[in-house]
Amino acid sequence: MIGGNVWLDAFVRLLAVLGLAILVVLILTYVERKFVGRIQMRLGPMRTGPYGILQSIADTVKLVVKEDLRPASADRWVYELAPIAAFVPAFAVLVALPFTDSWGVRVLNLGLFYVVAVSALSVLGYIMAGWASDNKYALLGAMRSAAQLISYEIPVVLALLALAMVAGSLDLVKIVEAQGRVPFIVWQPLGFFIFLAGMLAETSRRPFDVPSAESEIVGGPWIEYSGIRWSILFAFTEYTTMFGLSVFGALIFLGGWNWPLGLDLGWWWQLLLIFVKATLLIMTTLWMSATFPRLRIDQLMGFCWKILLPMAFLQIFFNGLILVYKWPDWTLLLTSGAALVFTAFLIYDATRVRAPVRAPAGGVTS
Amino acid sequence: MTVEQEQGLETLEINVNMGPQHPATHGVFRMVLTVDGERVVDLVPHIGYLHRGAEKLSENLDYRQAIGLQDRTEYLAAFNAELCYVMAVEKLAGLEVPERAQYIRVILAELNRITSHYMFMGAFATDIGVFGTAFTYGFREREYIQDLFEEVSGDRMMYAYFRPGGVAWDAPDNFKERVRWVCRQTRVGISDIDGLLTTNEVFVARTRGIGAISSQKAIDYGLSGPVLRACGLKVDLRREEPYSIYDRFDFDIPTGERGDSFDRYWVRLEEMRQSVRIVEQAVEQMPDSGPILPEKLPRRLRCPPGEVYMRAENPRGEYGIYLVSKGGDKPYRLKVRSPSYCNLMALKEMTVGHYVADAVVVLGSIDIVLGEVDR
Amino acid sequence: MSPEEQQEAPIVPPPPGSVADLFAAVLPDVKFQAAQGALDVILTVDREDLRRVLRAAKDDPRLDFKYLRCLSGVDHMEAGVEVVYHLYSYTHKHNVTIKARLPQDDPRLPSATSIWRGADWHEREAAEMFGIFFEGHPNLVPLLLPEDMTDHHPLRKDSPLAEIEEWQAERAGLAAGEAGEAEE
Amino acid sequence: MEVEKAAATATPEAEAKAPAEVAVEAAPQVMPKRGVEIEAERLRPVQVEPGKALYRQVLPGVLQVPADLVIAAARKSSLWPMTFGLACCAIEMMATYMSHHDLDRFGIVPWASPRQADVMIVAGTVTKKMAPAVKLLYEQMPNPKWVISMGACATNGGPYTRYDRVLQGVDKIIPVDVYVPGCPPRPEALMDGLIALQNKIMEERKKIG
Repeated sequence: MIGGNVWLDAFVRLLAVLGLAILVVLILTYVERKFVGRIQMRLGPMRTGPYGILQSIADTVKLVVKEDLRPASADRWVYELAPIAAFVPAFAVLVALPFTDSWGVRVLNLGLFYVVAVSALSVLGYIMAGWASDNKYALLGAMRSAAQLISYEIPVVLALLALAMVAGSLDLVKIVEAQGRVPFIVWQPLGFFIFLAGMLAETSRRPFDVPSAESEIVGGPWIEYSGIRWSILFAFTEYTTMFGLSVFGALIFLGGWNWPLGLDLGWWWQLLLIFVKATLLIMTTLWMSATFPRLRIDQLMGFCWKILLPMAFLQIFFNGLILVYKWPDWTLLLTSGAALVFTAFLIYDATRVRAPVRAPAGGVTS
Repeated sequence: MTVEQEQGLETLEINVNMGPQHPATHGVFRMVLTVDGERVVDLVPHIGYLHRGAEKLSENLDYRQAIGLQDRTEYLAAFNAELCYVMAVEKLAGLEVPERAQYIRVILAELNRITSHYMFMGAFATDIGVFGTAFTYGFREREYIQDLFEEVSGDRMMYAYFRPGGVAWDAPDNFKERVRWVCRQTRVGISDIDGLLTTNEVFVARTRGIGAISSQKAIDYGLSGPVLRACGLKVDLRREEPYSIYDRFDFDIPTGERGDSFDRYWVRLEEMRQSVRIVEQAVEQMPDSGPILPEKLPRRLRCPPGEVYMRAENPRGEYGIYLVSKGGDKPYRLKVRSPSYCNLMALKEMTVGHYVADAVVVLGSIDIVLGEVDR
Repeated sequence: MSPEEQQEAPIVPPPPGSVADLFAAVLPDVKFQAAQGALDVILTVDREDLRRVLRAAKDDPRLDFKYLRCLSGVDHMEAGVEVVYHLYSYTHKHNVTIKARLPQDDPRLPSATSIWRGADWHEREAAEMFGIFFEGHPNLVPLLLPEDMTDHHPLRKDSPLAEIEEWQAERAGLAAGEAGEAEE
Repeated sequence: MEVEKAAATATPEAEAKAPAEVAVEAAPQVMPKRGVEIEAERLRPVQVEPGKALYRQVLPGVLQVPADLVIAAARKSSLWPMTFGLACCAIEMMATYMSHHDLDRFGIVPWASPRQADVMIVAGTVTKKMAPAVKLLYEQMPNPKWVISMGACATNGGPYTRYDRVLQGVDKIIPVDVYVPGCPPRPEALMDGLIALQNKIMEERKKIG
């Protein structure tokens, strides 16, 4: 604590995390373009600075000095406040994350609960943006994002609940410590899969980028935004959420600052491990988003409600059984792994069946 | 009685305008969708944003100059369009095409079919939501073939290389080796695209059963090409009314079963493989040297009065040239029967009842070229 | 090419056993003028008979022309406007071209949209490009041209193209508001 | 599929009832005159408003020179074109984005919405029917914005210039910064045009709002 002043201390820590978030967003935009470029057999940015490393700074400066348009028919205050409403929850997630075993802005007893609850609030910003823009694409996008984000919250919550059962705590630090040398991804592969799907959905990444579907509704809620507001709403929120959730996933599933050999060299080592693991998750996200097509809205919801949700319940049931009867740990892996294989089969099977997707031509009710 | 009516709620159908500038409309096509929530209830296509009078202009150019406008009409498969046009002129003028020129034409036209389908693969996958990866895959392979086209004709897109009676100049010396190399490369490229898309669960889920049309309706609407073959009809003009020298090659006609978007994609993928087969056979049979134009070709080409409707199997379907001559060195009337134009007519039939996202997929699966739709 | 230089194609009778004979057998009371074109048999019929001929061509099992390949208009200046139907049968694998000549001052024709749905856009295009009026067409508004543009038929021979030089010069000197009149 | 059958059975009846069988009516329908006003409205050039740069009012004169330099450098390095393909040139434009040529090297990524775009590449023939849409898109883009006219058709109508419905160059309706010749221009030519635009941005950095 700095000078014994709680408020000053909190302020300094918040500033540090904000600086970190900005830095990470700048790096991520650059990394994404390079990484996706390499997947697509391109080079990515090359001309702005050596190997294009100044690219994201150039983008930022350009966006900041760009004209900030507001459509004449837009709802003024809702339109202007929507980016803030979208960004604040994304940033608030970072507040509760412990980056080492002793450093975070605030380490909460109910950290897991807090992160899950807060990260879902971004949807408010999207709905505000979609409604206020007075644009049909934006409205469609807002409706889609509302449906998607809220639906995917539920299996993710259940999967994390199952994990909390195994860890025996909702405190993120305690969860990390409970993992020890074997991260929870080993004991809970199904839970990790559900979390990954939920993370992709939360950050609107392919195959779940229905709200912003560029080839259908041209960016969704933020179609009318330009300049700085657009960069806050779109780039900043999206990448901050991605970073926050990746660190979160690294903490609870990938063992946080532990690693299998059990060596601990101090806070910088812990920080490095966290970032490496988060980077792994981010790269997986980028890789998937560069190669997958996009699901349709009904398939997206079907995947959530018909596959992920029952599987999450199943996971809770198994975990309860194992924990109550105190069966050995490897049964966790066995049950969860078997359930994951079964999920994979369900997904495979769903695309084999040719369901009649076409409604009668004469009009559709409900 | 639905819930809405019981509670006195009101549902509203809204009109969503897509285009003329929209990433999914492949140019300047515009469609107005009436949607009920996410379902499409009605669709009104608007075309003509690229109507630039190629038919009218052709009437004021002589027979050879008009080749250039054919390139620009069907700009994704310009060799195929040129081939159809020059065959129409040859039919009217009674020109015989030398053997070597025939083979050069067939090889280039089939390779152009492959490039066109590569373009389709990229655009279609992008419509479904792949973030440009399929596009770059397709374009990488397309560039190899375009390099060959440039070596032969001197231009990347607007070749103007076929002439009534043959081709403009002889192919380069290493033509055969280059074509063989391109064929090998193309086989790899096709399997890349195949691996990226065909078995992808999301891709299959998005295209299976979308935009299905029955074969009777397809014929009634005048559909042709891969869209028609996807309905299960084994029809291909190269086999039914063999033009040029297509009767000398052995190739299969891939067909679909359900006539949906996935079948259209699959038919095109298989067609690319068949095209490679045709090209490989043609390279083997092609004479190493020989004339490329008839000996007694007049400096100013005149056609005797008459008319012809020449049709050819283009990547998008039946490309027809209706050419009326009244003597003289200019076409009296040149009508292009463009396959995309006819295929687009069935868009409403295919789309209504699906989701908004599927409208984009259906449009992509028809594979329109706006230059050819609007002419 | 001036109208004097234009020549009409000589009429070559089609070989026996062609589609023309089939048509004569199916519709004995209709007057056909048959000719052999470069690829297909060309049948010229009167405007009054056209609808019956087209209907029979699609529905009669001997003809079975289920596929409308193309529908085009041709402006023959004083000799009238011609509408050309190119038909194909997938079952019998035969082709035919059916033509009807309309007078220049009264270009009316029954629509074929109720026979082949694919005729829809073709007819709209012919209507806007040549001023042909297809009776019974459900929605005969301009398709390729703007919808307000119904008096100008670009593919007619009496609407020539602009000369490049004078066109550009004329455009450069014009204010924007006058541009509309300048094109007339 | 059930729906398919229902629709298929519905059509023959509809066909029988179709009004095409009715007797030939008297005179052809009188079609209304083409709206001269509509046509003139279609071809009216856009009004270009100078941009209002906030930083110019805030910053003192001493800081403006380096600020101009930094901002112009950022702008030229991050030119986001609108995905706006009109005709044949659009294919070459796409080829320029793809792996062989890769405009992303220059920081140029296509963006679908005009609100987030900086430069409009008019790739293809602009017809008079399309002209209002082009103007609308130009007006929707936020300042500062640039236009590249790609290919002969966009520049002066190209091979189609003599036809009535084709606009004689996009510069008749919106201001153009760079013309790229060719029919269609090769990808290298488009890249050259974009580099020319970058140079122009650097040279005119004091004037751009």
